[in-house]
Amino acid sequence: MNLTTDLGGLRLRNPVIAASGTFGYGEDYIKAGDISWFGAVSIKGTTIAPRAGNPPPRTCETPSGLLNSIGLENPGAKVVIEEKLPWLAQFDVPIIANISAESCEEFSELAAMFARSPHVSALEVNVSCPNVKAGGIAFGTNPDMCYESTKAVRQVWQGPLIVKLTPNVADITSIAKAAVEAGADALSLINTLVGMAIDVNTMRPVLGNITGGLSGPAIKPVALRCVWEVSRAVQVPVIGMGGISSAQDALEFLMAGATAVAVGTGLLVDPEIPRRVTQGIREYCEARGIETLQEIVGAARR
Amino acid sequence: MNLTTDLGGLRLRNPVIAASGTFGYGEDYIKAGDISWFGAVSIKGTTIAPRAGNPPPRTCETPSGLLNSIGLENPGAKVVIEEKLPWLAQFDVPIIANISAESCEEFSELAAMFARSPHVSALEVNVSCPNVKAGGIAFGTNPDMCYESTKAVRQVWQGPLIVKLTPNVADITSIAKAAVEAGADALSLINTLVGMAIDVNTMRPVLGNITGGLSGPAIKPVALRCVWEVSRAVQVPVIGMGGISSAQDALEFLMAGATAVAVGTGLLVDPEIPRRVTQGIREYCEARGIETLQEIVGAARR
Amino acid sequence: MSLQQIYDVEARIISVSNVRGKVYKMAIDAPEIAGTAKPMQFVNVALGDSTDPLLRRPFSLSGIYPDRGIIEITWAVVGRGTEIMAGWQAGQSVKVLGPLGNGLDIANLCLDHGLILVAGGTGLAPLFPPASQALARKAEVNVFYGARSADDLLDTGDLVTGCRLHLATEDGSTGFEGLVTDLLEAHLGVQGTGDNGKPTVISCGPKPMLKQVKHICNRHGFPLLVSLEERMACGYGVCQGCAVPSAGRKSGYYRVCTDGPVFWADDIDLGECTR
Amino acid sequence: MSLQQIYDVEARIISVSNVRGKVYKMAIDAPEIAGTAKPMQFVNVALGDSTDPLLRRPFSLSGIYPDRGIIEITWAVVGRGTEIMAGWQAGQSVKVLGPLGNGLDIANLCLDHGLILVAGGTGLAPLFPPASQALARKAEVNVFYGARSADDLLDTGDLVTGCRLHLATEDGSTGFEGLVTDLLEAHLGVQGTGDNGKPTVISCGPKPMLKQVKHICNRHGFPLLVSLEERMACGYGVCQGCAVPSAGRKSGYYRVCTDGPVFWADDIDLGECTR
Ligand SMILES: Cc1cc2nc3c(=O)[nH]c(=O)nc-3n(C[C@H](O)[C@H](O)[C@H](O)COP(=O)(O)OP(=O)(O)OC[C@H]3O[C@@H](n4cnc5c(N)ncnc54)[C@H](O)[C@@H]3O)c2cc1C
Ligand SMILES: Cc1cc2nc3c(=O)[nH]c(=O)nc-3n(C[C@H](O)[C@H](O)[C@H](O)COP(=O)(O)OP(=O)(O)OC[C@H]3O[C@@H](n4cnc5c(N)ncnc54)[C@H](O)[C@@H]3O)c2cc1C
Ligand SMILES: Cc1cc2nc3c(=O)[nH]c(=O)nc-3n(C[C@H](O)[C@H](O)[C@H](O)COP(=O)(O)O)c2cc1C
Ligand SMILES: Cc1cc2nc3c(=O)[nH]c(=O)nc-3n(C[C@H](O)[C@H](O)[C@H](O)COP(=O)(O)O)c2cc1C
Ligand code: FES
Ligand code: FES
Repeated sequence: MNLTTDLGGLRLRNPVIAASGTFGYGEDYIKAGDISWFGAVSIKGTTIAPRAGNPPPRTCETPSGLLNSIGLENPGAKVVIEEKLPWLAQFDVPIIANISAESCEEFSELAAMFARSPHVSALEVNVSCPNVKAGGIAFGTNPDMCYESTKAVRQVWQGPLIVKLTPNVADITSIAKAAVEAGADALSLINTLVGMAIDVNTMRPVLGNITGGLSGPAIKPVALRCVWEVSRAVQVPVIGMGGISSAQDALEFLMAGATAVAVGTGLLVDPEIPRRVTQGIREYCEARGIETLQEIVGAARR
Repeated sequence: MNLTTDLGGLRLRNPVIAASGTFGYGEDYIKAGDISWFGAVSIKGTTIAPRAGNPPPRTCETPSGLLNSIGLENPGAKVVIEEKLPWLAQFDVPIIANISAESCEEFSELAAMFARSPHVSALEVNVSCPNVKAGGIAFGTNPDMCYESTKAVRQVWQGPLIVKLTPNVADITSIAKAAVEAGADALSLINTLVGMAIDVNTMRPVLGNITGGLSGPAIKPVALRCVWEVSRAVQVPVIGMGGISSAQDALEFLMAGATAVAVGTGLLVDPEIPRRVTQGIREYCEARGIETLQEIVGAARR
Repeated sequence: MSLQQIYDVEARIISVSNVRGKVYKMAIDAPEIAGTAKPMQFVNVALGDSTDPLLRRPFSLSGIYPDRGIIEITWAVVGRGTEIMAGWQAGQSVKVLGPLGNGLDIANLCLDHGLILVAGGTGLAPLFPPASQALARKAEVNVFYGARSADDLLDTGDLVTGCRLHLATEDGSTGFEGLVTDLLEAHLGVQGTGDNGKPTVISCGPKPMLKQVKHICNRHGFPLLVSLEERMACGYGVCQGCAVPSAGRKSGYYRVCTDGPVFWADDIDLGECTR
Repeated sequence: MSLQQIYDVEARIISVSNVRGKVYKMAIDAPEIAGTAKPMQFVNVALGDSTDPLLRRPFSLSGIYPDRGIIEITWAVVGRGTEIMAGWQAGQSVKVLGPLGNGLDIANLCLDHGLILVAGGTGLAPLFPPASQALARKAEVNVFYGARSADDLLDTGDLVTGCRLHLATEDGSTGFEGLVTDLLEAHLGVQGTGDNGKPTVISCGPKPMLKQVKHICNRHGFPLLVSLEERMACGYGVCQGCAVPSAGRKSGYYRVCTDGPVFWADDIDLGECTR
């Protein structure tokens, strides 16, 4: 059975990707899990300057979900490009560089920096981070801003360009179309939903940053709906994510129209998930005589 | 301890409300639960003409959540006003009439019909139903449309006017402000998030209507965040709902800024919830020497 | 105020046993429910404190013992909820909401020409109580019961003695080899039916079986009651989730949980039903 | 490819026992972890198949037995996860990820002037292994251990014989009546400390206690290691959720799960820590 898939020029051995922010730059993952089960890995959201991130507490468990307010803690693009990527490249898994910025100029500068690295297989433009004040999600809730930021990256980056969208909008297809018009080769969806929790004993918000991003199985229905809507509205491939922790979850996303899937929160609970998901997809297909992944992609829409 | 609360002129004995669509018109609830534990009840979303609703399956369980695509099945305003409300009124619990329409004219006509009933304590304008094609959620995702529909109701209804908002927007405060400007006395939030599920065996969407509304504990973090944002942005009271099934859940909403709370999906799982929530709030307050509900409302913001 | 007819009880489990294969049976100490339940009503069983799984699960009463205050349910493990239940043990407590649904008023049925029960798989469970009530009224009770194989059959020993049991399995491991509806047709072909003397038929099981039973009954002019299953959220009438398309006079949908689960076959549109 | 140092094992539970009150202890058959774990490392324990609760729960290794391939954890029931674990039984299997965290390299510590361990509540659990390793190196080990009351104490019988145990309870039900830090100060006051001969101190427990211990150690010039707890999502370094503010040379945050849980007290800012 052929599990390869294509994301706007980026060919993957199998459709399971490590979601940005739940894999770091691989150094710690590699000690607990087997990186070769990934079709590609998306690194932690990286900015030009190093960021210390938000004050703790940064996570809070919710019913079937996780709130996080990491706040894009990262060592800055220079360190990532000079130290992290060359090390990560040794494992021969395509690297997707997830980038975040506060302006179009910054996006373009950041993309240009990564364009000079020989280790980046694709860029993932994060216009959907709910945990930073300036920039972040603002780019992803307005079609024009999404267009401009995508365009800024497109002009300096020739390789596969992925734009990562937020579900915190009334009509995700309009944002998706803007990204595609500006030159996106693929779309990642979804990033987290904005949420919060309150500690009734202290009467204070649980997270140091007050609000955070909701991920995990709780958001799967919303994510599936976004993939369903967007994959009908645009011609480019979609990477589906949000609550995937089993082959069955992944199959739902593929059938909804995703060309590949990413596992985020699932990796935090269980570093073995990519193997289980990949093997499970294979078993499902083989039991039904399905020979290529493409036969499943969008199957629920036919 | 004083549990009374005030929703823009509507005084409640206690802050726990039956959410619209999970209580019907009371006939069936009354057989399983004790209606007197509610501070008020919101009836099933009602339209001018009877509606048969969407094709089955209409529900699907998700991780800590429920997808529904009922599609506003209801017998129409005439039957509700002539048969359902007079019966329900005997229990002496304030009745909130939840209304849904496809145009401002319809909203105004519907409001006028309910205005003639002596049994309606408040109107709840549903500009957030994800399960009907025309109208529904469209009114709730655009500030201007929200303003117009609220205004249409305001012009024919003098009593307490509640507008029920959807979380499926980028900025819920802008919609909230529009509703208040148009004369809303209170806001209900949140209605369901749009979601879907796929059956990997049949390779088809589970719901007959393909997409549905996600409710239950899974959405609680999103709902809390909406209450937090909106209650800071407007001066009118907010009814918080989304995943409440315990006193602790309810307290989180009150502390986030809600003046009352509603229980939806929780009622489906457990008709006894209003008693448990009300008693639990009382115990919490008494253990801490809190004498009025108002001391808790918005406590996490101070 | 409440007009309580449905009880939300925290009840003690008296016993849980594995009937065979994936089929389990549980007796619960619930006097309020046992004292008021009618045949073919059901209960909604809470799975625990976790919100995943979230909803209660509906199960027909396979036994109602008002004198002892006990109800019994019988189920097959098909997913997470039924799997969790299979791990329960005597002595534990369980939250049960019931009795739910319209149930069957056996006194209102014409049993002069006998009662035919047609069941598939776990569909036999709700038919134990009506079988025993019909026999108590001295009616002739014929039970046609089919399953994939002998391993999937419920404990037919729970059928009150006096019923005539006709077994079918698809793989022929017990009884007639083939579908229970084929066995029913064969039986009716031999017996003949004439113009008068039409037995009442009650059927419960998978949708394709129900359709075929309806087809057979229509041909013979037998009045047919079917017990339906549909995905349920509340089970007690407030959510309108369990819609089943109507046929005949009413347009729109019925709710399986309150209008049913027992319907005259002519009142509902089995064709459009899901599952 | 993988550079496996952390094992995700499906392990058999050897025993679960209720130490006292809300405190439980569990032995797990996990040779990979037992064979490689260092003192003061921890494991992340999966709670089951449900997604509510979703995350694993971190627990320090209160016992490491490489020869028998066994690890042990000790916990207090404080919420849903620890409650679920209290219901587990010998023979069940459990998913455990570990060993996690930096742990303690006892060989690198100066033990010439003895080791002082200061623990509060369940904070004693991770100190059993270093206590026994230090004693094996012939160091003098003084253990100051406090809890609210006798009911909240761990099984101090698990402390290897040879340690000098100083007990304090807030209600005076056992040992010194008062805070363990008061007992420590009293002890140091009597003993005197002089200019040289500074024992190494390791402390684990609630944040206010740690702050007080840091204060005392600063005054006496004792080197202090603290073991921290912070809300964790992954426990193995990928999510950056377990941030603790740094002090001294590094700016920003450390990750408790990989940079810690053991830190030199001077490297972190206990003041700003939550909890
Ligand atoms: C009125 C009524 C009476 C019932 N009586 C019995 C009985 O006596 N014995 C028995 O074994 N089963 C009975 N069922 C079916 C039983 O409720 C389901 O098998 C059970 O809810 C499945 O739960 P699960 O968590 O194991 O499966 P899930 O993991 O939720 O689902 C597994 C499979 O079961 C299907 N399913 C889920 N819920 C329902 C439902 N409410 N109705 C039909 N199919 C469903 C799903 O589509 C899926 O294919 C009855 C159902 C109804 C509506
Ligand atoms: C490195 C490390 C080692 C630990 N070792 C032990 C140990 O040996 N024995 C022991 O009893 N406990 C230990 N803990 C704490 C233990 O992990 C928590 O008590 C447990 O996760 C609570 O789970 P719960 O589901 O019962 O509680 P929840 O319902 O999740 O929460 C109950 C309370 O515990 C707090 N809490 C939840 N998670 C954590 C956490 N990760 N750290 C601190 N507080 C938390 C919450 O804020 C809440 O107040 C350790 C924690 C860490 C980070
Ligand atoms: C702890 C954490 C950190 C994250 N950091 C990033 C990030 O830096 N950049 C990004 O684009 N998405 C980030 N995300 C979002 C995930 O990549 C993913 O889109 C989202 O969590 C939904 O998938 P999941 O439910 O599988 O986690 C983060 C998610 C989590 C849980
Ligand atoms: C089965 C079902 C039907 C609903 N019908 C309506 C409706 O008719 N009108 C409305 O305003 N909201 C309706 N809702 C939304 C609820 O009132 C509530 O806003 C939402 O479910 C979130 O609360 P919960 O998580 O407590 O269910 C419905 C929800 C459910 C689950
Ligand atoms: S299941 Fe809720 S109305 Fe039938
Ligand atoms: S808990 Fe994830 S990095 Fe520490």
